[in-house]
Amino acid sequence: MSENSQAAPAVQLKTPPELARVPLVTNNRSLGWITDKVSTIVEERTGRWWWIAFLICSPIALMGLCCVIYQISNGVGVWGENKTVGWAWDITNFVFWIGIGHAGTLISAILFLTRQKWRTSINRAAEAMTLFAVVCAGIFPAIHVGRFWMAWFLAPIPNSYGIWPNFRSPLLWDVFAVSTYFTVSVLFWYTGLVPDLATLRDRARGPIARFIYGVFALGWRGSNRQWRHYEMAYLLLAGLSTPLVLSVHSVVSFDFATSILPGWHTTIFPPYFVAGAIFGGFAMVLTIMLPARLLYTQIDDLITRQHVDKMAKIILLTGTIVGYAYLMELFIAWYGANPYEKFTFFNARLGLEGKGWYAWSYYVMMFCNVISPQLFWIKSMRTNYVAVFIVCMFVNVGMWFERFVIIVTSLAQDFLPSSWRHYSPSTTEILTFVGTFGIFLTLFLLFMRFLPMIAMSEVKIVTPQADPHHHPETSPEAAANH
Amino acid sequence: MSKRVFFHPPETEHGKKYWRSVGQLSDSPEFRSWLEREFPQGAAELEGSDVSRRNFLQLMGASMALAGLSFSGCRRPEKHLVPFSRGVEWAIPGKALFFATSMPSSKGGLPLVVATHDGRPTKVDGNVMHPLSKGSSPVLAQSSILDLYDPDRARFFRNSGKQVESSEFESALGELAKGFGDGSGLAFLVEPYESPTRERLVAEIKEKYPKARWISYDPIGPVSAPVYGEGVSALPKFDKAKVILSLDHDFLGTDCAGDFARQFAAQRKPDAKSGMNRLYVAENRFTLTGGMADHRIRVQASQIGAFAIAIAREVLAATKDANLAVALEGAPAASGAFQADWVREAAADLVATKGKSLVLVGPRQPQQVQVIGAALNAALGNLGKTLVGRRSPGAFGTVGIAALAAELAAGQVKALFILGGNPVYNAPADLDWASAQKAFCSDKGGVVVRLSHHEDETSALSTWQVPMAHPLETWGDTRAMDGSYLSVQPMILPLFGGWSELDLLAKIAGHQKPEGPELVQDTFKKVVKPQDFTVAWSKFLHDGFAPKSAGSQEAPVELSLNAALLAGAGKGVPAPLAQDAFEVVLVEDAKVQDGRHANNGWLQELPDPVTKLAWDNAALISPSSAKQLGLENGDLIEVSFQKRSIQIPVFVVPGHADRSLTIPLGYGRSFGGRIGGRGVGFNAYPLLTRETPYLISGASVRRLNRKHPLVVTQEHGAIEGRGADLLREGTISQYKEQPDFAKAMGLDAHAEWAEKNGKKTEVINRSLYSHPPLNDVHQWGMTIDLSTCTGCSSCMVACQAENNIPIVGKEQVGFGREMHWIRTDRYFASENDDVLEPEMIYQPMLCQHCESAPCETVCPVNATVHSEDGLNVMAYNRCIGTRYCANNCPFKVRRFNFFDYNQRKIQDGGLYEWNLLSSKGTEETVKMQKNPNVTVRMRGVMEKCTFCVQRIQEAKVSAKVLAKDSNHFRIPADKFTTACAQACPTEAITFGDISNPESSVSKVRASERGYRLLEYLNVGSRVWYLARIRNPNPKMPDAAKVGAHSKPSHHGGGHHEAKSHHTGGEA
Amino acid sequence: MAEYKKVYGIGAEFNSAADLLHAAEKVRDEKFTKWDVHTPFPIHGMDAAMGLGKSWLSTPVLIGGAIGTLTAALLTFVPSWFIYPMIVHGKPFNWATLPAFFPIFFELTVLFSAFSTVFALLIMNQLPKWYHPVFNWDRIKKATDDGFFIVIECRDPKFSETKTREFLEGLGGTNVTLIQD
Amino acid sequence: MANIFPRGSNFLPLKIVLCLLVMGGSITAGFVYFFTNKYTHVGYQPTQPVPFPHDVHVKQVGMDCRYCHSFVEVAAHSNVPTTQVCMNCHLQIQKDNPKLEAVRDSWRTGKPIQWVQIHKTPDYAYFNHSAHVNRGVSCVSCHGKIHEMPEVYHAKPLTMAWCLECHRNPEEALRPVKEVTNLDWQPPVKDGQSVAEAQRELGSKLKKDWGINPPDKNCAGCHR
Repeated sequence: MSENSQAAPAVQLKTPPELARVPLVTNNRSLGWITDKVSTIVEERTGRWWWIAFLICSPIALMGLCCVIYQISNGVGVWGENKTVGWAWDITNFVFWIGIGHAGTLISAILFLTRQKWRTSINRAAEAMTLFAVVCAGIFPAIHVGRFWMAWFLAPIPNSYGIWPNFRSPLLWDVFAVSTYFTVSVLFWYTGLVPDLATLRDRARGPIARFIYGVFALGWRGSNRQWRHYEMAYLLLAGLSTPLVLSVHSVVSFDFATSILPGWHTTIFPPYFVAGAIFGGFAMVLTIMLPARLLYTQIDDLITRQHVDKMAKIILLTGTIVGYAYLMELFIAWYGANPYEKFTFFNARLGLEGKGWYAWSYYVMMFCNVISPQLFWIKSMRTNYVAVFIVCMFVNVGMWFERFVIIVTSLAQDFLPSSWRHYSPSTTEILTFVGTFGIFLTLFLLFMRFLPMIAMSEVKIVTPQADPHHHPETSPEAAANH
Repeated sequence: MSKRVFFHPPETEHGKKYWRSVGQLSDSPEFRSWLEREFPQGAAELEGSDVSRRNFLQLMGASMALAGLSFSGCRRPEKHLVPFSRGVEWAIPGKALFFATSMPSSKGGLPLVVATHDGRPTKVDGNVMHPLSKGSSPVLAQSSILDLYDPDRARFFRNSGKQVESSEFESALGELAKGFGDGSGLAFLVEPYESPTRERLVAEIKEKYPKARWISYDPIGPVSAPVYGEGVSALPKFDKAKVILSLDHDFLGTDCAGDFARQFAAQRKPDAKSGMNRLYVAENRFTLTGGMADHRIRVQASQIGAFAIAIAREVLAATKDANLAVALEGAPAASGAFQADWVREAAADLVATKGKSLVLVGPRQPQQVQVIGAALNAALGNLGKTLVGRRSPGAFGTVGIAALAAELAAGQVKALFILGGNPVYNAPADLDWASAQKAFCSDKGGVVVRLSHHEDETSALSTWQVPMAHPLETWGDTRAMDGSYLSVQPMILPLFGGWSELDLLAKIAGHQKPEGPELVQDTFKKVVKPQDFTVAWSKFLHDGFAPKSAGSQEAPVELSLNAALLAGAGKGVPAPLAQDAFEVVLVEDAKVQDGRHANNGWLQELPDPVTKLAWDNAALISPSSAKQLGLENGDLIEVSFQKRSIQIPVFVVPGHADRSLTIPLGYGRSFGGRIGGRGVGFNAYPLLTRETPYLISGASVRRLNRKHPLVVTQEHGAIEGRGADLLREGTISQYKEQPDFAKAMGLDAHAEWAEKNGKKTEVINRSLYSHPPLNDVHQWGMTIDLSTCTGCSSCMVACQAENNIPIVGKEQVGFGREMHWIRTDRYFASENDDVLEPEMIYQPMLCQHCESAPCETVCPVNATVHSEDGLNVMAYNRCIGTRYCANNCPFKVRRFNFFDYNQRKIQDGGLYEWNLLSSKGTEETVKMQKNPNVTVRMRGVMEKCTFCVQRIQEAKVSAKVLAKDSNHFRIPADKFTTACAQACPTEAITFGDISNPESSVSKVRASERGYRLLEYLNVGSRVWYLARIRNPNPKMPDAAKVGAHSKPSHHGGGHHEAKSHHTGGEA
Repeated sequence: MAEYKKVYGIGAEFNSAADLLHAAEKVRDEKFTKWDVHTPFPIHGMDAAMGLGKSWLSTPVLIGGAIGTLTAALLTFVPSWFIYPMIVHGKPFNWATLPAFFPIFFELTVLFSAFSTVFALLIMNQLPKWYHPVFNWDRIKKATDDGFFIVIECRDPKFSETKTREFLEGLGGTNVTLIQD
Repeated sequence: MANIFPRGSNFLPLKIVLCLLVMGGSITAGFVYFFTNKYTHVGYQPTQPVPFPHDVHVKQVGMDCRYCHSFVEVAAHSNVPTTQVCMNCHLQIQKDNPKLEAVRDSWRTGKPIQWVQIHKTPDYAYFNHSAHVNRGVSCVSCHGKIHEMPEVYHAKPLTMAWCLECHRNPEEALRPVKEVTNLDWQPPVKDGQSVAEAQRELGSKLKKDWGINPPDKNCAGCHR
């Protein structure tokens, strides 16, 4: 927030138009306008499309839950796994969703610390998306265990066995990492929500709305003595979330990196997974936001081409990092001269000598994650919503396949050829995964309906009016009009 | 403190029915005398509601979920301790008792020792004392225990279908007997196996009814009359033979009872004083014997004769033997169909070792081939040396089954007794026995009395159905392959009140149905003629066999060629196949034999040793023939010959002869059995006729455009160039030259080796940190000798029986979820992926009990950790089933209970009904087999080989009990061993305390051949494999093949490169 | 409004962040202590303008984090090193193998700090406080929209109903209102 | 009046927090106390078909445990005596004591007496009596002062944690083997020594001499 002081003088020096900052909120909107536009999304009657979407998504979510119940009551056997491929779609989906769950916190924390002001209009939705993604992710490790009802053994609580969990198991690290990540994200998200809830409270017409928003607004009254601590708290939470968001996917990657399985046993995993997570996360954010933006035309001026452009750049960057990781794996496999490693990467994954059972999945991954984002070198592509949307779709698919490749191909063909075993998913397995999308979208629809999709108070800060030294005639667009 | 009112629970008939005390089991004089005795020691204890004793092992399920939170008290179920009212002698609750007995079989009885827990036989093993088998127990012996508890066994006496009391049958039998007269209307269809008592009874009956017909039929028995004269059988002496040529004779597999394996294996140990023997094999399909061969050649079964002739010609040239000349007269000219140098050198080798060589011809080969084989042995001077004769009075078939069929039709027979067997299912197809028997019963008004284990195809068409008692339920006797006299004693009273064959014969002979061992005792008196009967008899029961000399038909008889047969034998051998015609070979199945074991779940789930097929049979075909016909695994074909045809899926097997189909018999049964009774496999008997009992030359094969799902437990057979790491092999000369050649192969070539007097001992393991001490006095370890492992898979079944391993059914095996703790990996290995003539190599794979086990660190709940005595232990009740450990196991030996395999039934066609809605619980009888010392695992937990930790604990405890207040609690060397090691017919597996220099395992481990799998991972496994040593003949064309797959490859490098190209053997 | 009601303070509205900032400076210079400004978003420089220092929220967070690390250390070491040592993967329990526990150290540290941040924030801002006198002033609603307000409490020693009112009007405040309690 | 919530609402948070603390605390405490074997098992004393008084048989008659529990030294189970064992004496003694009707009945009919099981380990825990009694662990260690019980009840929790206490420091329980069935045995106490100290001293000596090393890390010691 401190940057305006520098920005303003720069403007006063009559910046040539081409260097002028494109405003984050276009058309010089007033504060009231922002409040109005964002709040009305919640206040107005729900559009028909919302009901249609909801009636499509919620049954899917329900089906997902039914699959889970079915699986728990009958046994893991209803999935397609076998003695060799002990993990397949379950953990693939887990890592996939966790990855998606990274964008939100990244946007709200890291971009906050790096003073990327454009984040303000997307962070609320992105964070919400994070939470819902983590909820979906959490389902899989929970139900993939053979004896769900015994999962409490994971908790380090005193018991009549006098026996404790194994704190060296990456799986236990996961338990800690994921639960921490979820909790902290919730806190961060809610803290950010409080001022906006207050806004809704004060605008609310109906008594019920007023009551509910009132309760959750905690009696926020925007007094500066509150803002003072509030800003500090927000800063600290951002500071805590930043290493956290990096750690979570690193820990998840330890599940594989600490094992001895060729294709898992790879030191590059932590950075590679984090990059991949950001990559996939941003793709998902865009996949969600672009349609939302179409549906709520009033927020056009808040989520602008510039936002999309910036996110596309990040996708391009992270996508390239991931591509580098892929190639580096291959190089190390070759350079390491370990026949088992070599086989995994060159035969099983690249499918040399026609020995890769799942080679096709590797190429799907390569195309989606490495080739398709290269489109974003072109500016027109970055700002073309349709193109961006399509690429993001590819990335979503690609990132799922990345995890599939890592988990299934490595397991299916490992050390002893005698234990090699094909794997194919069962219907239940597939439906469970589809179900999680239902859960994810349902939650997001509810969020759009009942909570401010855009962090109003934060957006207001980045408007010119927010600057106490602001003078109408030197407002950015004035400068641009010269 | 809750006072609870006590109610007697209603006594469940169910449980009572099965419960037999050890005392009762042999309703013996001792038992009765005990009743009078005043203060008998002891009691047996029933715990829990009396159906499910504690030892009947309620599944862990509920009690575990509760105990998790120590909840159980809140709703603690009222359990009862139910002691006997009168103590039972020498029964100690929870302690196993061991009894010697044996199992009659057409190939010779198997001497066994059976463990019983509180009167329930639970485990069968070989009888260590027996001179021939020396404690080895083949698959069928191991699996027999499950037959005993088969819930589908015949339970009722039936008169033309409707259930009657046994008494009714007895009276009816009496009535029937009146009409026998001189027995002209009387016929007995029996199975060929040796039993002095049966022979005695038969003799009596023959006296009583001289005209009675006696037919013995065995669809998979020898097809020709014995070539050394009636009642004389030839017994190979592998301990004497240096060079062995097997012509389609699977003496390590289906063609022998299994006793010879050990004798043979003793000669395969490279360190044996006498040196290694050498095995040549000519066969159309891979058999276990072929797998062990030093030189193997693919020959169509129908061409074995021609091949024998080719060999014979060479031998004749060398020996100028007269008989051989006679035999070869008029034999078809050499076709050159067989690799000339192969034949020449093999023959030369045989001649070179005259008197110490041995030629074996498959018992199913036609007579002419047998004769040539005999002539060869004679010419090589092996008769009486490596081949000794013995008289086997077993065979008393006066009339063939064909003649019997005719007589049934002609109405000359009034009453037919079918004792065992299953003619309706497996009689030659051209007899159409089914309709013959039906007509006989209905139109001819004849009576068929059937004694059988199952109410099967034949029972359905019989007048009287009598449930047959299992050998473990009856008194009896039999002879082993070598003729030694074996005892058969009951472990438990007949579960379903069945009769033994002896019981029935006794009734017919006019005796009372024996209550106890009387009958056998009489025989014993006659046969053994003991001075002191009581002593001799109890010794007989205790040892399980009579001392040599006495009455056992072991006195060797002179083997002499039968001149009559000799002449023109060469002419009679099967002609070469017409171009692009197929031969079909009907072989005994390695698991279900002629189909009698079809309902045995362990056998159905046990993968076929060679094909690794489970729950099915298939027409085996060579890769090239398959390509020629455009066939893939599972494609259905129609095999037809002379208007008879069957449909069956094909399965491509490397090393199979071209234009040859091998079809195992015994599948496609159609009786009520839940496991294999319906819809498992395909029935090949329709092709088995009088003329073609084994070989069908010129069958036509048509491809149907349908598939049948075949399930295998091993999808991938190629070694993928990892032979140098996983399967190390070398020739004997290479071994002699550089004994530690196997140490630094593959990746281990790069490792740093500790050396002791110039020999590599073990890899120096550099570790960042000090490992926690494994500080128990005992340290457990295992060695597996790849040179002697034949891949018979006996260990798998032994493990299954010992460790309560469930079967999961065909569907689940298809998913790749079979539960075997130990598996025999079968590789088809060759330098280049040559699938036509590869080596077949076996590698038993079980938990390696790594000292730093990758599975342990990843378990989030400490369910699998390490014990101080070096075991990788698995606490089922702690496991939550993340499967992470299995993923991180480089050997993939961990098994996961994807469903409640112990809680729900296997249904038709081996489908496991996992669904919640399906009925819960297993058969009471099946529970009775369970080993009370091993937890029955529930759904969702991981399990794996424990090195039979229950045996370890038992040994430890008994050592401590003896130690009392001293510190001498160390277990003596080789006090016990694991189930797999105990069962192994070739002693390939050795288990014991590696910290004890006395133990045999430490001695074996000292061998330079020892290596550990994936040493480079530094997991420090506790299982050492001994490199496979072969003894090829350097002059043979294919000599270079041995060890080719494990030649130190590109990454091998190192000094051993040059040395390892040796292919020489010792001669 | 009912006259007998207790007075809470006097509020004035300003029409831009800039005006509010300048007004606040004046109020500060007048040595008022019991007063506050209400804005839809934190205004840069307002803390200085009100004469408030840097927030001391970070202190409890530091403590919380430290406790988190300690808890993690105890949680991991005490069971797996002392209470129930096991032989797992042939790994010893000594400082050399410490890194295996770092992930849990880290996670718990973050978790505890995050919680202490949020709870400290609530306590220091005395939230939740659903009832507050300023809400009695209807215009204050705009404070969460686009209004800028100054409220001077009557608890302030320098407070006098008339003078303060004039003072605020002097600063350019509109809708100067007496807020009842 | 624009306030949505009454003044009192400001005290709610405090009240809620306090409430939660109290409830949470009591629930945990309750759980810890009521849902452990200490509460649920200890003191379990069902009514037996025959009210067998251990105190009479041991204290008055002076019988040894092993007269009835004859296999305790050789088998994993400690067997419950057969009716016959009871009748050995009760053919003469207390011939027509009505309490013994069930025994005589069982003797006549051959139907077993169904005692209610009190001490029970879960199916997956394999406890072996012989391993303990032969190595100086007394009956009293697990069954309590059973020789003074007019009717048997569950004296010790028998939880895994409880087993481990002793498996980790066996010296607390070891005694000379011949004293195992002497439930009143006390370690020889030197002056100035408490019984516990004496026990520890003797125990550690025996532990050393006999090489006692009970499975404390080895799950397979009890779970197979």
